[in-house]
Amino acid sequence: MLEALLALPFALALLIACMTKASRRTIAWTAAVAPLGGLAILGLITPRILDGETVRSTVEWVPAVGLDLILRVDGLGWMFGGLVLAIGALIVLYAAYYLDPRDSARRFFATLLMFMGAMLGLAISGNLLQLVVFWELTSISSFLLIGFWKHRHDARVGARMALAVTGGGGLALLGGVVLLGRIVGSYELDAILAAGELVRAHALYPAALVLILLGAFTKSAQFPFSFWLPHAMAAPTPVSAYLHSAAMVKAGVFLLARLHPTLAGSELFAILVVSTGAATFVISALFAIWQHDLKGLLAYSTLSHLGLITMLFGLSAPMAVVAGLFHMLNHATFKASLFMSAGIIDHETGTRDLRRLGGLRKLMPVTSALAMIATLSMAGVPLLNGFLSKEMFFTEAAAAGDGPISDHLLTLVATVGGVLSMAYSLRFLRDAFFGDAPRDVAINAHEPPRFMRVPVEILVAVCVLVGLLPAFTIGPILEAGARGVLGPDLPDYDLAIWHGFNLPLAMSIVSLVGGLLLYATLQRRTDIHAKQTPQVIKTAYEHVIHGLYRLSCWLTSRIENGSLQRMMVLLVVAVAVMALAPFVQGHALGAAQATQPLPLLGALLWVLIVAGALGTVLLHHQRMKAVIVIGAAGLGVSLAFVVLSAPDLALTQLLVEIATIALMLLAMNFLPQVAAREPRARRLRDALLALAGGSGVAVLTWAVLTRPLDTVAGEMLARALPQGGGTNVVNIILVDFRGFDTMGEITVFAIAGLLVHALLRTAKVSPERAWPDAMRLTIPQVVVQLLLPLAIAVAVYLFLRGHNEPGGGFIAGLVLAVPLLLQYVVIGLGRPNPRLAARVLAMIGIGLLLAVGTGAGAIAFGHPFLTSAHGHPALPLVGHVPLASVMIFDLGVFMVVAGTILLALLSLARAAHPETIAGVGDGDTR
Amino acid sequence: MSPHLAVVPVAGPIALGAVLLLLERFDIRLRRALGVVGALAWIGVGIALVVGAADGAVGAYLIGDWPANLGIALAVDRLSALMVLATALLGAGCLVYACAGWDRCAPHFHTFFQLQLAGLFGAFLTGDLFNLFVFFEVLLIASYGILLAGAEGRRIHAGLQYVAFNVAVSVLFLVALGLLYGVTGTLNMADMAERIAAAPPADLGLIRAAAGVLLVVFCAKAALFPLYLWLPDTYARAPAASAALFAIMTKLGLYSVLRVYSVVFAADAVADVAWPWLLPLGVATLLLSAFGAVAAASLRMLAAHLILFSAALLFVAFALDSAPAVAAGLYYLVHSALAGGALFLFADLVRRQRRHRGDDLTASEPVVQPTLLGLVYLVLAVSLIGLPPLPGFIAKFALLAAIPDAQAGWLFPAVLVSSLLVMIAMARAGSRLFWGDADPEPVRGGTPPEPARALPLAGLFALLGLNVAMALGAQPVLAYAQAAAEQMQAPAGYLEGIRRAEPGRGEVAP
Amino acid sequence: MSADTVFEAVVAALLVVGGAFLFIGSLGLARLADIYQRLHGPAKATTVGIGALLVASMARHALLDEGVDLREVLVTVFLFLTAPVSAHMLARTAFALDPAARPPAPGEPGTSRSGKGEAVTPVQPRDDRAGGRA
Amino acid sequence: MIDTAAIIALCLIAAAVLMSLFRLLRGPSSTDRILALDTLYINATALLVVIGVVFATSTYFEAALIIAMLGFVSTMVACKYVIRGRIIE
Amino acid sequence: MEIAFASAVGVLFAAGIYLLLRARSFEVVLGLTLLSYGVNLLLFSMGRLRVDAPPVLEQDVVPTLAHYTDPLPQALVLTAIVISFAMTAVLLVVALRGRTDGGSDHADGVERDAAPPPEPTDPRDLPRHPPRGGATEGEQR
Amino acid sequence: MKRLLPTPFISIAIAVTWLLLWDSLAPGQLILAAVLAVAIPLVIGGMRGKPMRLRAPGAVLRLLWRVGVDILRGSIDVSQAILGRTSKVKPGFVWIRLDVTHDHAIAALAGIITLTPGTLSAELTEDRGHLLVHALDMGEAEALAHTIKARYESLLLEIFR
Ligand code: NA
Ligand code: NA
Repeated sequence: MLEALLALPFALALLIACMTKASRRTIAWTAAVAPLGGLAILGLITPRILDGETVRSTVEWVPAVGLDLILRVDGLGWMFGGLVLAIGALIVLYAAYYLDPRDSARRFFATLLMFMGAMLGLAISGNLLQLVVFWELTSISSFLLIGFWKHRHDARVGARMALAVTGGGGLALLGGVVLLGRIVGSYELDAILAAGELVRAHALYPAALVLILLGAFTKSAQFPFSFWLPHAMAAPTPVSAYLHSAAMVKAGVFLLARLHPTLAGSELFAILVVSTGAATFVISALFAIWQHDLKGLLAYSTLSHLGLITMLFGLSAPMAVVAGLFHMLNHATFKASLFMSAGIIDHETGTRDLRRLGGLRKLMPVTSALAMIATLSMAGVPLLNGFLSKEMFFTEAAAAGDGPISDHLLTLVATVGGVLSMAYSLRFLRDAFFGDAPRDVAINAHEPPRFMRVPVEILVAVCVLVGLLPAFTIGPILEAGARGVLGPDLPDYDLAIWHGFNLPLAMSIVSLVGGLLLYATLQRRTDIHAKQTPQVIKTAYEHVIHGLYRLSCWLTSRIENGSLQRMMVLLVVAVAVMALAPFVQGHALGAAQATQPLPLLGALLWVLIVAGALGTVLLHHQRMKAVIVIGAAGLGVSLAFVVLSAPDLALTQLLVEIATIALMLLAMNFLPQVAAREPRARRLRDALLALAGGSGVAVLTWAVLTRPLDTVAGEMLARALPQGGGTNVVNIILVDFRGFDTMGEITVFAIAGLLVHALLRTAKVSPERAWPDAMRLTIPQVVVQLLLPLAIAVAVYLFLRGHNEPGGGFIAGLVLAVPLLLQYVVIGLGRPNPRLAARVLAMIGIGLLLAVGTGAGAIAFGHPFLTSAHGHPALPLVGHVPLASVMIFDLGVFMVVAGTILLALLSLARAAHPETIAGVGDGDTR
Repeated sequence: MSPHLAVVPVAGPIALGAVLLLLERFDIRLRRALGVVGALAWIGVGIALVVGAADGAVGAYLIGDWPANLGIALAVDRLSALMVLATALLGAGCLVYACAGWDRCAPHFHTFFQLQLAGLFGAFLTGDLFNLFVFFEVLLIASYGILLAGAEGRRIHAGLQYVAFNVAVSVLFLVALGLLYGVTGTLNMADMAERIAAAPPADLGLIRAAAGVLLVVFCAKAALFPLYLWLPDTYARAPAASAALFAIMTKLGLYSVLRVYSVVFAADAVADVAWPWLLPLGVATLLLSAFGAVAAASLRMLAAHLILFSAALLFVAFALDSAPAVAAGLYYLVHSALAGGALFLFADLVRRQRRHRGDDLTASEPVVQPTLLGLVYLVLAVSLIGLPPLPGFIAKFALLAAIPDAQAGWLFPAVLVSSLLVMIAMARAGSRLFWGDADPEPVRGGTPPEPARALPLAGLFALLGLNVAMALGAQPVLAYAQAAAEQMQAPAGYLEGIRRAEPGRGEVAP
Repeated sequence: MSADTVFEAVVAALLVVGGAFLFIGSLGLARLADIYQRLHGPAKATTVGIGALLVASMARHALLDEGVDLREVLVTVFLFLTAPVSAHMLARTAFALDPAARPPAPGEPGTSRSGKGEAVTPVQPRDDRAGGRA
Repeated sequence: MIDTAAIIALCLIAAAVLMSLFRLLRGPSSTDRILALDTLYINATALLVVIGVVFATSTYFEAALIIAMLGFVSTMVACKYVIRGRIIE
Repeated sequence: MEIAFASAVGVLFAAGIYLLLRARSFEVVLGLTLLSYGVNLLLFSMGRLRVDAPPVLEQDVVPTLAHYTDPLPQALVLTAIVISFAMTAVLLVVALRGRTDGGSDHADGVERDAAPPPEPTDPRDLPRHPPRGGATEGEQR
Repeated sequence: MKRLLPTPFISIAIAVTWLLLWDSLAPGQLILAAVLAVAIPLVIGGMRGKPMRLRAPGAVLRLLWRVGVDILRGSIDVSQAILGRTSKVKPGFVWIRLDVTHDHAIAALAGIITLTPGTLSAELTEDRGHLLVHALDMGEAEALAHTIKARYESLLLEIFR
């Protein structure tokens, strides 16, 4: 049943969101089902609640983190939920008439119901985390509701401000709740409410308290977070009436009530809550006097009353809690009706400016009468509900003698606040309903449609009824609510109008008379209409937000300046730090063992490599030279591989070297031939970094080289021939032991070729220099044409030999590709050949498929991927031929390598004439 | 379940990529259909792997039927299976989105896409450090492919930085691998872990230095302060589907940190080599990325910073090095990859519906479908800020709950304040995109933008739906994440799983 | 002196001679005055040098009772095929960088001789500055 | 005897490498540098042959073969670049 | 030998890092090429330095690490060479496209710090000696 | 036959290269050599050059002998030039009018000139009528040109008839 209660608004919100074709009226009626249905369900459990029972229901959601959907209706939840639904029902009715035909009723009601559901969920949450969930949902939906008139700048600003403040508070609340849950060991409300002593004694209590209060204060717009509420008045009036008087802003004080048993009772709590409440109470009341906007005045008044309620919860005495809850209800009724009246006035006159309004009692007598009653209730005039709770407030303020805050001070604050409340109520009354007729507005103002006024009438009737007969009307509800907070501590109290002549009554009288005098004085001595209230905090907020934005931009642009050099420097520095750290921490570099003498060849290659590297650095501005010089370093590296027993590496490095030089020069034709020097300071810095990096690497390398090695490779050597079927162990590792690496490697290679092709196919690139007509190279041509077939034979040889001697698919692919490159260099590409690219692409694709297919073939035979098979079948004439499945794999490698290099080189060669190498898939892509 | 399933996510996409390359001369619809069928198949495989790994067994698949330390072993545990599934899900969404038209503009797109998936899957599955490097390279170069194919102008420059930086990082990767091999004599992670545990004290300095270099490598890929500078521009300029898929690439860096520093460097003597650095740097990244989000001038830039933000939060989670924190992190990882990816797709939709303003967060030009896109944005924003009830909240809460008391004092404020900043940024962005004034002087002429078609929306909604599903089904996912985290915290099981794997072939012939 | 010793001596001599020619070739590269002269060094002495070394190598294999490894003939063949092409291209490169150094061909404008056949264009040794400005 | 001769040959080749290196770094023209690189490749071939003699192995034959066959490709490419800018036409 | 080897690797790294930190894309490519030489040597040397022990099995020689050098790093380096070649190709082409698309060969896409080098009239004729007095090379014709 | 072996000389070269590479005359290798000799020229198709016909095998041998001798002889001269005082060297260019017209013959001549120490073929005119030769020690230009034509070109004319 509770699930249905909670699900109803959300389900209807979803339904309304889908009702694209429905009329406004249908939508409004559908929306009304939510609060009415909810009230009906709530009514069903009312007897149990009034008996003091707590109704529970649990739906598991994320038990792993203690986040379950626990619905728990006790007196407080019942009271608050009922308030939310009852006011909600009236708002729906009111809004049905309020909304302009241009407004999207669908969007409005869907969001409104979502909000309603969130509020309801908040009220009946039995799990604090879940409460946070609904809490934030109210922030989100209120953001959408405040910004409902999205075309209005003030609405957008107001919505963002509300979200920033209340949403931020929600995050703080989350933090507080997590801490609370950590202290208690559970997020379930029952457990937390039962653990008050434990919580208050815990070291994390202050942090948790402050975080939770941040949540409550921001939501209830307590000082200094109050500024968002007046700006939220840009919302449509039903929203203001609902969110900003009855429901959302009450969430904060509701939370104070909800967690009262756990959090209250410490000095810290009292000081924080009372002082915040008191400050809000007085300052907002003072500001309210000078508001010229009807809704603005009501907003500040709301702040003031929320301050009052907050103060009451801060006082912590059981009776103060009762008073707080009572005022919560009363405030909801009179303030909601006032907002609705304000909406009617706005609706009919077209303005909410008190300076232009006046004499409305003549134009719309009924509405005026209703509003005036509500205003008097707000002012705390006897016989109305506002008087009763304010009287209780005065009592508690005056009686708070044993608290940390002096009761005299509180008495004074309460009285001053009362005086100010009276004063702004009077201003509201006089400026709106008395005096001259409205100025500069549409004067055909009259009573609103009948049913638009009904909600106001109901609410005002409640004000009067409760004011006259509190014990009969509100008594049981209040008691149930108070029992929900206080449980067995519920005090005896008397909801009578007359308690005899006592201090609170005196304070009331002082308030009313003082307010009257104050207003009269202000009215006579100053021009209220001319004064603008300072918006210190709002301005401060704007400064903060703007400053935050500026700070963010500044910080981000300073850090993310788009410089590759900075990225690289940071990378180098990071590595240096991380590599150095262990040795700074005291680890030894390790003991060196005896080293080998440097052979003559070693010294020679050292010179070659070092000269090549340094020469490249020195000549890097003149790029052509640098490319040639770097070739020497590459040659040195290749020869080092030769000397150090790595023939396969030497071959590969040599061939790659040749291809790299070709690639660089092909690309350099499109790049500047020279580069400017950079500033000296930067060069010096980089040189130092380079020196540090280089020496670091050298030391680490040396440290590894001079220690013993125990590697898995020994077993590879042992298994290579019997199980791998070949004698070139490097090749067997490549195609068998670590064939998976090779598969990835040719994938990389293939992608590189495809990418080069993709990048150059559609690009319009032009060389840096223009050249005269082509030249013929007769003599080289003859040689190259002779060389190519021979080189192919060599490639086949290297491919076949690879498993036993240096060679293999990769090297063979290079040996095929490089002479082809030479062919193109010397003879040229000839006529454009669109099918060339297609063939090369197919070569790459088939190569990849061959490699993967070999692997998959093993699976077909029930072996793991890439398991090799080899044998020596006898062929006629030829004899025993060593055949291995890895040869197919290697063939794939060969095809990918040759295809890719050709594709890359051809793409580059044809870069200036994309039409000649394009061809594949062009029909699709352009 | 066939044991060969483990290799399918690698071999399958490579084969499919090759087939798609061979099919380029045919109608693009054929390639789209095949690609999507493939993507769905990888999801199926991912699910099967997750189901298979759910019991906590570590499945070692010996490629080439060699012992794990001689050949390359794939290792399927809960974590890697989860990552494969997440990648497959994100990939399918992105691919469907890309099929709406971008794949026409980018040559070889479908091949690149499948190969990128292969790289990601391979990196998640491999149990060999050098093989990890290889798959890093596969996915990187494939990512250059889907980033740069069809690119022009500024995107090329962003790509240049991305490529150059990553090539430099790859060099460092090799340095670290070399040093580790030089000291331990093996490349298999489990084998290396055992050898490191038994390493003489004299070797510890070198091992720690290599581990430090490796950490820089992973952190650069995962975009941790101060190594994240390459990310925002690259991601913000990437084509939508690529950027969306990139959302998982930073996560791969994080995965690698988690995997390598939980398994390989688990021995007491080296256990503290990574985490102490990551916590403060993660927090710094968290705050800076949040500031960056506030400062973002375009939706894609915002999205890029949110990717950073999520990575930072993950660093914090993983650095806490406790099962609940890691579990929260893993849940968040999957969620943020899906949501971040969806945001990039969404930004692209916005861009296409606003002719002049693109996805700039400046003065407004209305989108064609304000309600639809507005709702999508709302869901995305709620999810990414970490507001309830979407997974971002659950993850953030779970993380906060997992922060030990000792660190709560500074981590709580950091997480909460940065979340607030992100919220401000997203509220600002959303209200500017959807609530702005109409352009005072709307530019006329040209064909008006069209509403989004079904295909891209399907891709986007798939990701959104997964996100919502992650909230609804948070319990099983979180429970799985918790189990995965516990598995990571107890690497002995992983080592045992690899050690137990026996090749089918006999012993060395005498 | 046995035949083997003589054979060994020949091999050794070939090795030294080969090395020497390589040295001389590179020395020419380093010493000679202009690019056209420098081209001669490596293009020739190296070819001879490597030829000698390869013969030595083949002989050495024969000495080790591995039979004559004819494969090394291929190295020589390929070198002899490619070295002239390199030199040819390098000469043309030098001309491209310094067109003034190229004597006009018979029949080309600027020639003093009427394409009678053997035309000799005396060329003074060029110093570095003039020889190559790139 | 052969070993001694081989060592002498190695020394001579080493000197050749150094002189080529000198020309490579000194230039002055691009042609000189390309020529120097070409010479370095030839010296490398010689080196491989002599190493084969010293180690009494033919493992390095392929490397020598490749340099002899394809070492001049770099030269050709670089020359073509200097002459024509566009290596492949 | 170990010191010489390590120092050569160090020099390659230092030169590579210096060029990597330059502003222009082509220099970055050169730097990465040198770095890849360095890292290939480093990776290779992790099987330790052995002369005349190539891992090509010979008959009658027991296949153990006592007789052959460690083949595994060699296989790794082969993979690394291939990958770095692929990356170099991609980087070069991206640099080329950056230049033709954006008009700048600066790695950041925009000119920073220094004015773009003026193009010599004939780029083959470059000054032999860097000019003194702080002028950039390109200013010399 | 012509379709199967469009360039017989190249096919022979392939077969010989193959057998040299394997250093073997096993039946299997012979078969493979034959297969490759046929297959490779067919595969490379458009990229193969003009067919080349060698006549007068005796002339080929004589040419090889002459070149070999000249290489050895010239090497010593060049060595002296390099080792001696380089300022004494009197280098120079000479254009040689060609009588051979076949590309292969021209290439062979150019190669021989370059391989023979002391001379270097630097350029071929576009019409392939003249070859520019650079001589390290010029001596008498006319004599040099004459020597080249007489010693090599005449034999080449015989071979590439
Ligand atoms: Na191999
Ligand atoms: Na390289």
